[in-house]
Amino acid sequence: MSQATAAPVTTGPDGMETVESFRLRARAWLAENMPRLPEATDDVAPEGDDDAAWVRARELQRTLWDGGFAGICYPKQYGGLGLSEAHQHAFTEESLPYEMPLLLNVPTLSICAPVILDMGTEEQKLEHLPKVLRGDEVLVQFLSEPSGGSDLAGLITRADRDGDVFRINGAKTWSTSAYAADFGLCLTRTDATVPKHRGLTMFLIPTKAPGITMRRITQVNGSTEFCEEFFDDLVVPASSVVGEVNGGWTVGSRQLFHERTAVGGGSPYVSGQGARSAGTAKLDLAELARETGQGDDPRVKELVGEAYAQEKVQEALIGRIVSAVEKGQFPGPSASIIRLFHAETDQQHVDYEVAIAGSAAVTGPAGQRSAGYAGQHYLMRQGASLGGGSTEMARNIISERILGMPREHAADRDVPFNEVKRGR
Amino acid sequence: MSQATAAPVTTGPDGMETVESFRLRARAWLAENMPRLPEATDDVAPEGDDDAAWVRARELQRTLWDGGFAGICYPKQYGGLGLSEAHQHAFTEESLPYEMPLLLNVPTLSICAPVILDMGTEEQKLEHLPKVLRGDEVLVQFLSEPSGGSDLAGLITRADRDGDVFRINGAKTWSTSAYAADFGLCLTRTDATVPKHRGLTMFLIPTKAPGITMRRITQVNGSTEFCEEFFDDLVVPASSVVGEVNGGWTVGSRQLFHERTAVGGGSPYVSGQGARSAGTAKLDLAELARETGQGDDPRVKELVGEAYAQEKVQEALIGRIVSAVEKGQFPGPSASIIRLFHAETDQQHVDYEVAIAGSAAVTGPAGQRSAGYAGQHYLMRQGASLGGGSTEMARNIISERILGMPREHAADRDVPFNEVKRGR
Amino acid sequence: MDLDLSPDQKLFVEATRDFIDKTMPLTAVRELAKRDQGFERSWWDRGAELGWAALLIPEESGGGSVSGEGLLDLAVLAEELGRTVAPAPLLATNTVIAGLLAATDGPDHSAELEQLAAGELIGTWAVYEPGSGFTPLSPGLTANRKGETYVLDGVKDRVEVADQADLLLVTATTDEGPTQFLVPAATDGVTVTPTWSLDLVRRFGEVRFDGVEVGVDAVVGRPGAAADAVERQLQVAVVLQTAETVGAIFRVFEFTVQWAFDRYTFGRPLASYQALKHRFADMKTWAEGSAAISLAAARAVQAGSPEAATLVSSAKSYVGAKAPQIVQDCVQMHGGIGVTWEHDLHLYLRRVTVNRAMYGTPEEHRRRIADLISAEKEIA
Amino acid sequence: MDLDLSPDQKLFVEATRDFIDKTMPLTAVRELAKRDQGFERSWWDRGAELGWAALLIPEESGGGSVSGEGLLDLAVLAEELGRTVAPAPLLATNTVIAGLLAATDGPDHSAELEQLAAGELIGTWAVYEPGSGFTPLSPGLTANRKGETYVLDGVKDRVEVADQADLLLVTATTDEGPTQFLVPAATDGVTVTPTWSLDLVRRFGEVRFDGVEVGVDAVVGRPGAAADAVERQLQVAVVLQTAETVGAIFRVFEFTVQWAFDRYTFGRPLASYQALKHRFADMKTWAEGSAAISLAAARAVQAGSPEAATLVSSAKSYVGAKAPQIVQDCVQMHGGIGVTWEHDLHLYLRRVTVNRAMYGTPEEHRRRIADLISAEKEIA
Repeated sequence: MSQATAAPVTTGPDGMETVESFRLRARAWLAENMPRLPEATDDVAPEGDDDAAWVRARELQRTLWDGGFAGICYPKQYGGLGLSEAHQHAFTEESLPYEMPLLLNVPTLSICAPVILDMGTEEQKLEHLPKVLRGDEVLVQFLSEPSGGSDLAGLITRADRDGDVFRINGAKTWSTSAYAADFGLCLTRTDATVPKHRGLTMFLIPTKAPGITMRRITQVNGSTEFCEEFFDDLVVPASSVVGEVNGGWTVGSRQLFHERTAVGGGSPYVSGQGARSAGTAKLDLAELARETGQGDDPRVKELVGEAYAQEKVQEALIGRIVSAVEKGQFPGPSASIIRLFHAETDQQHVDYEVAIAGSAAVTGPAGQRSAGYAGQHYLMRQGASLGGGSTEMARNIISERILGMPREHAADRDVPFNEVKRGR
Repeated sequence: MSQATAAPVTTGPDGMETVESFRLRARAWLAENMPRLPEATDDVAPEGDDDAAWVRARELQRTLWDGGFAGICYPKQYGGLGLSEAHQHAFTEESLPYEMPLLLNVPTLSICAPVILDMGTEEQKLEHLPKVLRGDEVLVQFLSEPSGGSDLAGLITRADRDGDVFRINGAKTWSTSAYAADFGLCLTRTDATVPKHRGLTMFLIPTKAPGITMRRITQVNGSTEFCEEFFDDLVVPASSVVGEVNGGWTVGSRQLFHERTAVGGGSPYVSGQGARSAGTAKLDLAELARETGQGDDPRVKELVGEAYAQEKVQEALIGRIVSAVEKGQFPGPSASIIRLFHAETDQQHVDYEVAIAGSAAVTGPAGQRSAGYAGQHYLMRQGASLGGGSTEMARNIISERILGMPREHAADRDVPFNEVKRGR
Repeated sequence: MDLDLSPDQKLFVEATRDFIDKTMPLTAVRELAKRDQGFERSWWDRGAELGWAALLIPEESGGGSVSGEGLLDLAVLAEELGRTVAPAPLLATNTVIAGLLAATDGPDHSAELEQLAAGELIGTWAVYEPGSGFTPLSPGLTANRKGETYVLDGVKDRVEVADQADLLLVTATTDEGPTQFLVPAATDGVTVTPTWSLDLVRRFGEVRFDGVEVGVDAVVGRPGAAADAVERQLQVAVVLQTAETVGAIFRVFEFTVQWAFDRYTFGRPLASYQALKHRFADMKTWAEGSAAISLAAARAVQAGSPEAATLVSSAKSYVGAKAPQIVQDCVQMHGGIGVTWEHDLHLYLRRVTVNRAMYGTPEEHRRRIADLISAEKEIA
Repeated sequence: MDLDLSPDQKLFVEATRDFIDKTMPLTAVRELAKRDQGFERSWWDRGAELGWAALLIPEESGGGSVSGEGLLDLAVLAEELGRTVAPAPLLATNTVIAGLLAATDGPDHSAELEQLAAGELIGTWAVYEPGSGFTPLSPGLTANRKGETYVLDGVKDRVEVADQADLLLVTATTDEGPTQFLVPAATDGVTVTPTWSLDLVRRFGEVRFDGVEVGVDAVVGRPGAAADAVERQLQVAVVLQTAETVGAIFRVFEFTVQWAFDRYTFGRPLASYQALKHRFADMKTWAEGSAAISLAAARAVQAGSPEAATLVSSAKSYVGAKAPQIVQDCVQMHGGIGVTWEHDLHLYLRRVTVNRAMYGTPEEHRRRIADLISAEKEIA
């Protein structure tokens, strides 16, 4: 790996390298150091089934690190470049033709590490962030629980103080790629005698510690990227608390903000951009139309054009909202707008895949590329409106926290957690 | 007018004329006595602007009465025929090519008169129902209020007892064709010190009485079929109460049931079937496609076919629900299902009118027939989800009273009406 | 979802439900998903004993219905099978039976009909061709007359239950026009290749015909005159398909409503949230509409009504589009667990998605409706 | 809805809003609705004094923008006019200006350009023809060369502000191919007939050309080479149209949210009902998406980006479809009063419905996108 020395560095009046200079340097460096993306294949291996992919992702991130292109928007003191979102954006654009460590984007680079950056102790930042940017540490979120759903703060996994340590007992689920991770941000209940938001604590825990049992969840498309974990008297030191004891909701809220931003496609902390694996990549509708002999059919052309427009709107909307939140023109919860839009765009796309593929979406030669994916994608259609906080929650947030409408009646508000009614 | 004597009457084992016999008699009588529908014209006069239409409707109803075909499902003792819905349905089918008193269907024949039939005193029934069936009396509903909306029971028009009479003060709105009516069912508040449903009383009041001022409402498409009324110390006798004093909600609920059924298209009390005037009739989408040169366009064909299917589903659904409610297989509130479906069908149709008409929907030769109506219809698109109880209320009813889901929190439940919070 | 079943039909439903509960619960479906074949032949034999392939056939030909209206009985049965996404070749076999019964003016196929009715043979309709949508009357597969035989050349795909079918009802183009042939799958030159299917137990395959020789007695009806039988087959297929779909969505809706009552969030059941209640109200409305049109279509086909063609396509247009939408919304109501393999929702989602696509998509049926009503207008 | 206006642009917005508040409130629009003409010429004169027809024109040609990016300034202005459904011929005149500026390789039209900029002349694009959709490059109207003149024959309809336009930019077919002509409305043989319009103040008309003779200097650009200018005109028209629509929906959304807070039912404000809250959330999301894509398209056209064509059509596809949906949903939130003549909602609904339909429907722009990206692929 060579440091990119070919292109010269030009700095602006603020002493920061100009975006254009950075872009040119990135372009030269990427061409020299990163592998180009392979041609699309017929391989339909669902996500998470290929553990070698994780080794590869860590290697690619290490290459970025060695080349001086890791963590563009992370501060310098924690191993990043300390540059702006515009730099990040330029780099992402240049990186599209290359293989990038996309598996690390969610949640490691765009959710967990930013939370540590925002809320961690100086020790935690110095310990974990450089490792993350070097590809040495993969992070995961332990948030949702089997009995949970949208009501994150209603979680029941307990962490009981025992002298200098905490003992964690309970279960978590829907932790993306937990099997491949080193550390996890785990939200627990440390006080059940106060209303739910006030008795939570966030821990950063090692995932391979004794006391954790992990099981992979199989999804309808065969993907096993999510895990379920059972904590049986897991012992962690008090120094692993992120934020304050019983102040976990503040940390969790920050985490949700980063998650919404990332799911909506607006995170500035990513390494490259794109679907994590070929099996879940959106089909090119124009291509699908041609393959199924409908390239000139006006009704199919309308679907192709509409879906294309929707994606352009999504791009423009992300730019608008991210910039407005950054500048304080819009409130932070506005990230929910891009989260909601993401679901609409994704679901419209898969609906059109199915509509264009017709009966080829449901049966055909084994491993067929385009049309057959449509049916597979359709099985996971709701993923886009469930993962990363449901669209129902996003609509609550938009109406209540952006438009200021009255909040939904919560039967557990201001009620000590151990007195709240729960379902079967 | 001649009594239909051409076709013989065949009766079934229950002594009732068979449906087939009734149908044949109706067919012969209609051909002899009712005017055939004129060819469609370019006349776009919006509803309610032509008072002569009301004279005509009363005449046509009188013709039905004289011929022995008025009030097919009304009991004999009040001037009806006492026959079944199957008879009604057969007659309606036979009547389609003829001019019928469609203006009388809503609310006179299908909502108000059935309420009198269900809840009126024997005197009220004997006094009003034969007149209604003879075309001598047109009825109207005075229900909604300017400050109202979906919360019908929250109305504020007062009726104060004063010896043997009541004095009514307040205002009503959205009364269909009130300007052409003789009597109105008027729901009022007679006790404001009890929760809202318990202090209401229904009156049957003359519309031309002193103390009533009427104003016609102009809608966005130019129609003036609705009115607004102001009651200024209108005096009515206690004998005009329908149902019990302070028992008005029971009567009103019955009225809403008949309204939902009628709006959904399932009332057995109508004289004929169809749109009330040419200007609001749905466009024939296949015809519109041909007129705009798109008869062979596959995308337009899909819209035509989908809308056709939707209408067939609506027909089948009405049959299913009406029959099931009648037989007690489904609860009464199921009428809300056809009410909701009606809105979906209507709105899909007008959306497709606009989509097919394209730019011809928004400008073109004055008075142009098809394409130009599309834009006009589009202005009244929400009429289908507002009139006859909003679709939001229908969805509440379906989820709460059919599926048994918890009722929406009502801030005014069990609160004396005069202590309920109201908006600006 | 016929609310007015006859007492005999009600007994039939009970017996069917009982049989399915015992022999084909969802756990059994999941087991079959792992096997090479989507169902066991012996299970279909038992279904045939219960009359599942005899309902359309007149009593004098060895058949017999429950109510005197065999197609309505079949629809009731399809609905029950839909409630547990059972893998039976009900549609495939009965569509072939309907075709044979419709085309009585050609060679005698009563022997095959009897064997189909008895479950000894399984039939299927080979009508789709690679790269085409549902265009049954313009097959690319050719059948060339050579003396007392026809030689078939071409490829069919999306052939339901191809791996287990004994008899293929094949649409072909002859000099006389579109013609159907009844071809034993074991005939020389016929090659069946199983293909991937979205449904875990309803399998499809590709069938190649390389110089397949069949006698002139393999023709169904008269050569060149397949149109009426093809229309009949389509109508029967769609009636059974939409009935099955209706069974599936009612079952999914039932357990999702229950879930909404049982599941609490923020101290309240899901069923108490207005935004969700309204979506349940929409689903209920769409499900009732689906049941209504599906039954209306079945009745029209049973009665041979002139409206049958447009009603069948209306049913497919509506049910085919709404059913996947309802099931996806039910997935949404379940949250993350709704997209796991272990939850049963995807079994239903697969089935209704397959049913959406096969025997004409909703879009194809909408264009068909437009053609049908425009043809009507020209006649009138 | 550009969130990053320059200080000069902010002043421009304030001045515009002030001018419109004083001279064209909704009450004034309602008054104009009753008149024969949708706006008064003197009012447009005042707009022209404020630079409304000069923003696209370089300073050296007598024009001048606010920010140096004239199209973005115009879009800001269009949005302000959209907030009060004002009747200005902003799009019509500026589209003609854009066309004249784009076609500099033909006869000199700088005199007309100056008069348009000064408000002395009103221009409009005569591009639609009876019975056709938006197909600007295949006009049926013909222009036959006769010595130093062309003779124009044909009919245009859906011509914006036809009754008040002085200059018609006409698409025609010549022997050389699609060609545009700048024709004074007063030319012999030109007949303008006002037509019915859904918008109360934005009027349209039909324009007949019966043997209309114009000099060769009436050609805009080179004969047969109209394609580039037509594309430019379309892009400018759609940018102004979607900007105006965005202004309208933001205004409608604002007062509908306020209504939801003020209106009580069952003792609670409408804004407290979750089913309604979720619909407001959807509307907010769609409105922000509309603002974002409309601005992205304007910027791309301003910059002459290669993406301009697809972004413009993306904007039209999205905004054209979502805006009427948002306004109808706002009508629903208002209840019955929302469909009365006296409520202002229908003024907005008319405008966005007209904007949906003109200069290519969303459906037409979707097909255009498909063609554009397929052409790109072929090149690549």
